[in-house]
Amino acid sequence: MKIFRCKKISFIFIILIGLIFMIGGIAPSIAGAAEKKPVKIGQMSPFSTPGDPAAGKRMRWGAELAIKYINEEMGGVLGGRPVELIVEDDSGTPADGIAGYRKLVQKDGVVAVVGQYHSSVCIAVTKVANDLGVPLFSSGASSPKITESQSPYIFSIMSLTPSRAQFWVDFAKQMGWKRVAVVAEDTDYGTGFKTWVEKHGKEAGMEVKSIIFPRTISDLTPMLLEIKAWKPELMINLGVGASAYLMVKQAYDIGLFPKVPMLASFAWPIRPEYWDAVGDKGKGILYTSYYKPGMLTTFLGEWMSPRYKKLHNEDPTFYALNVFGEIIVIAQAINMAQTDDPKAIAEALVKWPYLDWSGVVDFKEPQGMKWHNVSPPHLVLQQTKVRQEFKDSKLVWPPKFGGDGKIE
Amino acid sequence: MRSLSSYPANSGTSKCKQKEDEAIDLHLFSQFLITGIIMGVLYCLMSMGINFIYGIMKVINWSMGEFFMIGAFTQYILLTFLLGADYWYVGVILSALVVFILGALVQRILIKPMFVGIIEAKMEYATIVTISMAIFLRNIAVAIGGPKIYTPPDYAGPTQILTLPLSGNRLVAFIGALILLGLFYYFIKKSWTGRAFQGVAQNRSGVQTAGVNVLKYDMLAFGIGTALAGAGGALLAPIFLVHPLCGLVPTVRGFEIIVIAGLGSIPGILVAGLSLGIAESLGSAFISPSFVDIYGFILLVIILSIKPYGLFGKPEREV
Amino acid sequence: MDDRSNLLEVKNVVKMFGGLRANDNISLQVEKGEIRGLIGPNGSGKTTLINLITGIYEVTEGSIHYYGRRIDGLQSNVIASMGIMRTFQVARVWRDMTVLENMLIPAFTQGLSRREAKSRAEELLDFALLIRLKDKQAKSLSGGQNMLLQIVRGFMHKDLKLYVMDEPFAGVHQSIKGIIIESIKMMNQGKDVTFLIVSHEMSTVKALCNKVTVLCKGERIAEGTMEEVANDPQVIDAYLGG
Amino acid sequence: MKIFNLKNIGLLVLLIVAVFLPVVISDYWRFVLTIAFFYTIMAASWNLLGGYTGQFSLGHHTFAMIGAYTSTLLMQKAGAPFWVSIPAGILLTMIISSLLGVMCLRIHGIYLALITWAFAEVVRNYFRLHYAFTGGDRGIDSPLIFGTMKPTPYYYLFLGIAVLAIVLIAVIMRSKIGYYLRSIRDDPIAARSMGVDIVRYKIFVFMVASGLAGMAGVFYGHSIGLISPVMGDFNEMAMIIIFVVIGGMRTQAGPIVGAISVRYLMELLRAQSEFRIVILTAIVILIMRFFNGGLMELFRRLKKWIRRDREGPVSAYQELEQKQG
Repeated sequence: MKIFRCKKISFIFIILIGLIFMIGGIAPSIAGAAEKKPVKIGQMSPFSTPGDPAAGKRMRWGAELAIKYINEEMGGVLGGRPVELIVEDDSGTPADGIAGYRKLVQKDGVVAVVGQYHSSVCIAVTKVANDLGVPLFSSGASSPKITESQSPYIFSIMSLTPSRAQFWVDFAKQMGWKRVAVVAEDTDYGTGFKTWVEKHGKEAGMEVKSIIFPRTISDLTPMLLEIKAWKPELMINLGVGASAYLMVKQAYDIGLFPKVPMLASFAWPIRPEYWDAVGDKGKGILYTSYYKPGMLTTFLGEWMSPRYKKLHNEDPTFYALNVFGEIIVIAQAINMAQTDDPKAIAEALVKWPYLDWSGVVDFKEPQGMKWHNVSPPHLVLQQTKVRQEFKDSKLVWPPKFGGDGKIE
Repeated sequence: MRSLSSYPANSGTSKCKQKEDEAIDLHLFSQFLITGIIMGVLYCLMSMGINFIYGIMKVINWSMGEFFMIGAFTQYILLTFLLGADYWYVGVILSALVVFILGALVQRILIKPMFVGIIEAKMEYATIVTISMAIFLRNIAVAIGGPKIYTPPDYAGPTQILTLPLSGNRLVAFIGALILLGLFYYFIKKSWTGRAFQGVAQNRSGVQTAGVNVLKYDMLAFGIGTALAGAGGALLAPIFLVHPLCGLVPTVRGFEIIVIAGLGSIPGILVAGLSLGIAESLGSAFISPSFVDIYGFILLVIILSIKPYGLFGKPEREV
Repeated sequence: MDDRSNLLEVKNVVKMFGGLRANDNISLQVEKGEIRGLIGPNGSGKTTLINLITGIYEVTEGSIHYYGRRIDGLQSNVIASMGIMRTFQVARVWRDMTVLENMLIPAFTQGLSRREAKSRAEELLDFALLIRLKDKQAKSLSGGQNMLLQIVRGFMHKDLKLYVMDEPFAGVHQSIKGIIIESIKMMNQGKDVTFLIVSHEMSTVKALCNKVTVLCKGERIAEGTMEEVANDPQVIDAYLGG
Repeated sequence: MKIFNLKNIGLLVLLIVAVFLPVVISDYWRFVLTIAFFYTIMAASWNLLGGYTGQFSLGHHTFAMIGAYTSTLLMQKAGAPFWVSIPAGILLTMIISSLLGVMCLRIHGIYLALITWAFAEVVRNYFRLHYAFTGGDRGIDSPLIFGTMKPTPYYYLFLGIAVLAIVLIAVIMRSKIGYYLRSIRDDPIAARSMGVDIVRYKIFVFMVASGLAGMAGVFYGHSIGLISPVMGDFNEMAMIIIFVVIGGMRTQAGPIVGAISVRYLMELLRAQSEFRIVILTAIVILIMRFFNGGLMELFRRLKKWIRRDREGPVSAYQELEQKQG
């Protein structure tokens, strides 16, 4: 539930976990488990419309690297059994998701399913997971309703909507901003954040104005004009994909940005395609991230990032890293459980802490939405130059990681 | 560098503030209006193609948005790998040409059989085939184009129209759309081929008996209609960005416009396009910008309940 | 009220299409039991008048009465149920349905039971020599057979009073034409059905109709027996002068 | 017609197979078939509306969505029990569909397609945007009718209502109304002139088809456990059309064969998920272009070929001549 980020403690911890993890890998081979039957892990993500195929494809790239890592670097699981990835499409449709999960579990015999992205699908599939008892990982669905179900088989390594919203409100409060505008897409992602920013903002004594726009929009000018007339001090950009870039571009064109700082809800401003889309207009954007290059990530993250970049010509997205990390966590849990029985793996997941790309994950079982949820830390960074590399971004917030609370 | 806001606290007499608000509203209003008009003209381009094809062949091309998308992708590829940023206008023409050829081919292979006596239920056939084609092309684009979003380089720098600061791209697209619409209108009204098209649109069998090869004109018309969408895609590429679903909104608006205008009416398209653009921005200004997708539909429902065949449309003579 | 003179009365009917006067102030009376011919050069408004009578178009001015009751403005299915059937210039049969099914529908709409309708349909098809084709789809029939089917389909109405036919003889084979004429005569004499027939074929009209009405450019220019009309200078002018 | 002819016995055998199938297949396939039955109802009812009657509606999926949301929202927000919410959901779809039907009466053909499409988009956008009430894109939990996610009871439920819907459609199509509906599609002007009250039957068929879709939607929601605006996505409509066209438009078995076989194919193609919709739409285009009639037409030709019934159709005209001669 909590990740130790302070350098010293976590460094020791990581070494410790690494040791356990190696022993876990070696132990079964000592025991002489000779079968080399592959262990199957499922990824179910949207790969076709009406889902968001862009997200699914990137997560798949992360998952493929994870399989590669386990088979090549870890030498498989349970003493040399290779890991196999089975990919399923949920097309963003709950019924397809249920069918896909059932297929993965009952036909393919996977030990865990990662890659859930749409909250609607994830909530529906969680109900089946309860029956079938195969761990289900939410890798991109941020609705608190998912973990609030308290299913023993749902796990999420994801910053949930309320905590990220709280983080933004805290950030705005520290910067002295009293008027915050939220422009959000009409997906669960957008509307969820809108609701929670409004709630937390009100508690912090701020004025929040929020506008929802349709996901497929191509002209955000009317919304932005209204925002401009309202004179906000911070604008939170809750678009995903094309609409996020369009918002930056059009806000610049009507003179809203960069006069009013804009905060991106995740780290899309580091992608080359962002700069292709917005050009010079995108300079100075703030964005939310979960780690900063140069900050301590684990050797897993160090292994993955450059390979991903080489293969796909962009920095790994959070979701890709997340799926990568989750599969490796599952592999560790398989080793710790010393079996490929899904129920035992679910128990093992809760019992011990594991290592993922960014640090240590430790699933705890408190009441409420923090159930089986590991939330990464949040940071606010700024792109101060055009086409700035991720590693050169300016860290703005929070101070405990070295943020100076100033924007350019 | 600034770490704290310089925004003034809410103070001053309420009267003064109210006046200020009104001034802002008027300013804002004019901005909304200008945006509406610009978007309206851009949507017109889209529906002109749909309308033209309908006029000649009595076929609604549901896959128009995908031709728009293909136009945008072609423009991106041309500008990035062949032409370079400065020759974007050449790119627009070439993209339109590519889409024209593609459209003509599609017509030759899929739509033509309707008119040589193979297909019985024409409307049904055309609807099913073009809807399938739309989904086919869209998913092919998802599979090939991948999750990335592409953008060609900007066509022009930022400018200002009256009260509205505007991106140069948008102005270029606006002017480009006007030129295209003008050229199209000139072509239809003045050129010999255009007049032949008018003849075909009015009386298909009559023109056929007069010795005009209607099938050839069909192919040309489908090509021209889709090329309008393709040129639209190329013009709007830096504004709408290039991705598999970028044709979705223009198609939806295109259909709304032709339903409002009534099928087969060219001046109707302009009126409906502008009123749709304005309705959207006024709805955004006075009600809520969130429902921007719905205003067009509301306008459509109102007009259809008064005039079931649209503003300028006429029911076809049936007997 | 005198039943005979009032079966169908068209009073000063005007029909406008945009700026075009397709029917201009036409009046017409058809008596019960009559076989009336409606002739005129192309574009003289004959089909328009039929469409007005059967409720497919709405009249712009004037009125149409049937048994003294106003029928303009009624839906064509209501008019049909009052005993007015019609045929179309280009045979409008239901192409994807079989010949028998084509026959059944007008009977069903008038409340005939399935068995009654079927026996009646078979009887009529037998008369029209279409019985062997009864299970074929109508689209496999020839043009003339379709016209014949369209005509006998109208006879399925259980109390048919007025039968309006639009060019029933156009482009049909000689043998089929014979059947059509025979059926018209039979229904007229046996069942007292009144006919209003639009045709170009003067010889057939002459043989069949006791009285003809001539339209030209949307106006009624003459009425009378075929001989009377044929000698009318206006009519000759209309046909020759164009 | 005899009751125990070969065709009816075949149907009975199929039904028995369907009833006992869950014994031999896994939960996964039971669930897949349940969804296939849902789409069977959707496809069969759209075939009644768009195929037989020629009311080319592009808003059929929306009625399933309206039904599902009505019933679920009634339960979630007003605490209504199943026996109230389910009929209410079906009733509301019938009311809305007949209103839409009245609005669409004056128009036909391509305008009907455009307007029903616009209607579908409005409804979907409403459910997405009014998220505080409808749950928006995340969807809303729909109480499970059997209280479990195990697919077996839902399999029988959907088998039952699918059979019900198919029988209802078959009865309609064999009645006098069926004749009227076909005549309306074939030639509405001729139908009116022959006394068919097309207004009445158009509304009737709109109401019945949408009511069936609404019923399927209501039960769909209560068996998936969660409904989201994806139900109203245009993709769903395209899928319905794909099922009908591949199965065979204007045949009674076509939508059933189409829905079940295409769903099966889609499950087989799961590994190529990006391309399965591409493949399906390509098949649809090819069928429309070269082989109008779909699978049922294929079966018919096969049957004909097996029976060696290769005698070409006698020209109808020749036949008449022969008779006269």
